[in-house]
Amino acid sequence: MLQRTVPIMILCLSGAVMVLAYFITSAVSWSETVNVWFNVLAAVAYVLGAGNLLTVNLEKISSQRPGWGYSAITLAAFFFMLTVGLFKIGAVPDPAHPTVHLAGDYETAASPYGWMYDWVFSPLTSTMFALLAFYVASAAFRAFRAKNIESILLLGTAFIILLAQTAAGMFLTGWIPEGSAFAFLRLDWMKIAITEYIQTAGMRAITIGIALGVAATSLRLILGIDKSYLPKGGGAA
Amino acid sequence: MTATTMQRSLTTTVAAALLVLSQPALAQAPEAATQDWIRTDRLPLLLVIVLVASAVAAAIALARSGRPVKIRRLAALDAVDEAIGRATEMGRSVLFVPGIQDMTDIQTVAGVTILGRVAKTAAEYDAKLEVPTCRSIVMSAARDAVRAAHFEAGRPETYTDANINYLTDEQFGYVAAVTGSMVRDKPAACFYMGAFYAESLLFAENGNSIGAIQIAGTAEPSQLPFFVAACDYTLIGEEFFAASAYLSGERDQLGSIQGQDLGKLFAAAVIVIGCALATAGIWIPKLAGGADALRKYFGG
Amino acid sequence: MNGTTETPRPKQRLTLLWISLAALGASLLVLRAAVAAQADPTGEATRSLWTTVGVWTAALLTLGILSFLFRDNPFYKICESILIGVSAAYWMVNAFWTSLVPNLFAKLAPTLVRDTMLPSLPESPTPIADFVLACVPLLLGIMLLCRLVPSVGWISSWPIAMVIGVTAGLKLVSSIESDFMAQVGATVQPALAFDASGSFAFWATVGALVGIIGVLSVLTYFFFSVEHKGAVGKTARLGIWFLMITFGGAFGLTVMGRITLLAQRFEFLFRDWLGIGG
Amino acid sequence: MSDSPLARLNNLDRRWIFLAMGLSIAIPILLKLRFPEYPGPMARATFNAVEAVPEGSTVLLSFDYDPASAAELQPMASALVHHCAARKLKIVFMALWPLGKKQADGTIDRVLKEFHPGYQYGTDYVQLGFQSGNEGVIKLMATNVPEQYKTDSSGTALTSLPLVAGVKDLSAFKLVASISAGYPGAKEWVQYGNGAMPEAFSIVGGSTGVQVSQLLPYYPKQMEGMLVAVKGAAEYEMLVEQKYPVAKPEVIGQGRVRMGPQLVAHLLMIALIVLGNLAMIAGRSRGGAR
Repeated sequence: MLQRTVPIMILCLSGAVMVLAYFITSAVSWSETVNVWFNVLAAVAYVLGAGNLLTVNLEKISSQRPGWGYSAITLAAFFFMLTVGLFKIGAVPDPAHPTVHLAGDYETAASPYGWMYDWVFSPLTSTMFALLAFYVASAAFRAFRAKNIESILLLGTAFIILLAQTAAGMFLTGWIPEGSAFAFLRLDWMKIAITEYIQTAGMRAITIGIALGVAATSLRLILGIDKSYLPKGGGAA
Repeated sequence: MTATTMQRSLTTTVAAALLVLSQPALAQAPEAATQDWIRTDRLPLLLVIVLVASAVAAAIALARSGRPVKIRRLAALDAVDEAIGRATEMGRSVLFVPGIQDMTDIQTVAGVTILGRVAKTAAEYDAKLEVPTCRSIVMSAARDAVRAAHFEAGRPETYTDANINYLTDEQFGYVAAVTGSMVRDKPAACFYMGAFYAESLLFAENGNSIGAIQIAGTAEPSQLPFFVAACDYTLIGEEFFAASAYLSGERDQLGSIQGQDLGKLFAAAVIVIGCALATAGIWIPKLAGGADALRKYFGG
Repeated sequence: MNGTTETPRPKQRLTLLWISLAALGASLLVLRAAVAAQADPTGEATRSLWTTVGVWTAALLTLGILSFLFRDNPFYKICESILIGVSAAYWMVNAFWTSLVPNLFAKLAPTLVRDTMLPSLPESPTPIADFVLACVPLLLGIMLLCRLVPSVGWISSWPIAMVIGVTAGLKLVSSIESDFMAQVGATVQPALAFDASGSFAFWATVGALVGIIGVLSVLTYFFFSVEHKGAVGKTARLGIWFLMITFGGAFGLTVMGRITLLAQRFEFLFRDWLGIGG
Repeated sequence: MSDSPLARLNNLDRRWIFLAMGLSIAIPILLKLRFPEYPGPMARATFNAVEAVPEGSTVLLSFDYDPASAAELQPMASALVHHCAARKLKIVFMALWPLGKKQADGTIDRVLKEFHPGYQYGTDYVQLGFQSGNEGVIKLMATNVPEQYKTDSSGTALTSLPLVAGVKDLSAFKLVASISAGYPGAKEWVQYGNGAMPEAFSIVGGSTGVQVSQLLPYYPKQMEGMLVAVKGAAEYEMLVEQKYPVAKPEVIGQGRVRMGPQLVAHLLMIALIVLGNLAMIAGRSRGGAR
């Protein structure tokens, strides 16, 4: 009962309360309060995440599985960043309270934590992000093939937009007078027409569909019809 | 015994918290008394919510009463069994990515419920299922869901926590680790179900390069183009939310999908009537007022 | 199980290449730092030394990630390992200082937190209420951590149930309000358009019609309880076409931003690191 | 295998595509290639809107972005400031984003002081700086500028700065330009600035590529001109530089320099799509013959 019924009750009750709270004047701030709670909960949950990170990597190191050296690097980087961040090592003291070490600013470029952010974290993440430039190219080559009407529309639209994005578009069609009957052949015109009318309509319908999907999913959960989130059998580890 | 006391203490704490929460309101009681305690400005919204909710509830009730439930096939979901079967034959693993958001995003909740269904099939086939997560709480929820799936499949002994791991909260750190393990372990089937941002194409292109069958589902409109272009099957927006109900095969859940259709009918009706009124309003101003009122009601 | 003896030769050569590259970079680094220290005896040097080390670190890490495009290799794996460790810790530290300290510790023990961490923490007018409210997430957190103890592990599904319930409740309302209703309302518009002088506007009318038909046909595509046959099938097909144009357009519009990202990385490598093309 | 070369492209190692992409971005950066731009209607409308302001009038430039979007937006901001100064317009700078003030300061240093040394603080330009409040700032300025900004960014009272001493509300400006990376930005200026006094001034906006769809509905009715991302900046630069040349083109030519890799990479993408389809057709015709 404690393992199945209580969680369902908690879920139904908290869901229903949040729906009603939106309509009750004195309860409008509840969603903010709950948001703060969940941020704290997520912070506490890091104990689980960090624990898992440690277990997995320590296990790899101790059993000398292939690639254990990388696990050691991960752990070293993790503990270094965690230590300089939590203890604010090398932080710049707060001018108003120079005696309180932990009030210092640990995120400036002058502290080890800020240095790590500027020269390790940030270049790594932004280069990872920048890899997308390569993948859009390979995806365009591979996936934009005119196999049927649907794919012709997909690649045709992408083609028009790509052309219109650069000077090539104006070079090719810029000579068509703007006020003329053929102005719709101008690439810049086509780009605006596609984004403003067709894309807006498509995105609107997708959004309406998603909203209904979210609502139905929420209802399935609140009404206790979808119970797939519940654990079954023995204790969790 | 400990559980009951814990539960009792929980109830008292929650009650105390609720009391405290309402305190600011009590403090302002003199003015509050003269004010509405209900947000009357939000009543139109309440009406629409009740309408949508009752449509879903009615569809569920109808399904329960034994009325046949017909749902069109979703190719992406029919491919789930095939993809896992193929992975089993090839002796390779199955990768499931539940998005990069926390459980506070309903897409992640939907992703984890789909994970449960996928895990059940994987357990039946005895395929290895890898679930890297970007959040600690998602890791916990995913472990619960996969363990439950193994129980349902009648193979609790094959479950292990070891394949469901937290990596890092950082979007691109997570991507680096998952794409790295993709090219090393070469899973034969990749599922991307949840909230995705820029990483969608990074996953999909790397998955393609290792020859995996890729099935994606997300309600993040900006990432749909990349999944549609680069994956074998994509659940688009609403289809993604219908997927977990569809895969469950339960009458109640399938009924709720029909409820969603009623909601779309309602939306289409409002749009048709509204546009007709607005068009007629070009000549008959009174009707244009009707269209304006409709638009205003919906906050458009 | 000793994998190294079976490692193919080309891989070893590649590793050697990376190691020698790294060694070369490091020696250049030391050289440059030494020159910098000599040229600037005022103490500014330490600062610029760290910036130099930083630029070099960032450049090598950038190259390491880019090397993944060629193939998976030790250099990438090192970058990946560093990134996982650093970023996991980064978000944990972030959560500690922005969430745990101000929203939990400061509520549970305000005096202690004021003395040790947040001297500027204001006095709360309702300390007891704050304390009780802060106990809720603490309790939820403890219950979640119960999963570390097998005998009471089941209790961890309670806070997860609460998170899911609250999310479901909040999203039910917000999706209907800001997505469903707002988008339906925005679609309501006249299907014919006339310009200011009262004459028929052809393209604006086409645009309005496309907008309305597009929304309706895509909605038809999303119908689940009707097979896509006959008139419904044709409308759904039109809906798919709208979707494909939408996606194609979005794909094309995203490319520019992605190229900017890569251009910025290259600019960093060329200008800040190699000092060319500035 | 005796496949035709085109059909063999179907099995192309994607690393060749990566290499081509890398080169198409790296080479234009290294060589600082600048290609001619063909100004589109939006850029020309923006240019004309600034040209239409009578000489000696005051314009308001709102810097509503931060360093993260500077790559996309700084080129157009620089060109806009140069354009206004070349037309001898008085400029009032402000920011709705906390870091926007820094961006404006940088632009003043690099463009105004560099190319227009005659511009005097207080009489020719004023930096109001950042104030929090998002669209609230605009709303209050629409009725009462001195109430929102009692001093400029360095604490000098507005009454002692001749340029803004007499300013009551937004109608004192003939043109308002918002270079914006999101909320609050050009959209809010249209809704709350233009909405309050539709006839008093014209609005032009600069936007990032991502959020352009939010602004499209307002162009060209409420917003007379609009510059979109680096591309819009490059086109606008072209127009400005043709009429008002500068000694150091690298400052006012940033948009076009940044468009170099964009043009080459976009053309590469287009070529890839064409190649992919040719390869498919070539492969298919062989398949059909078999």
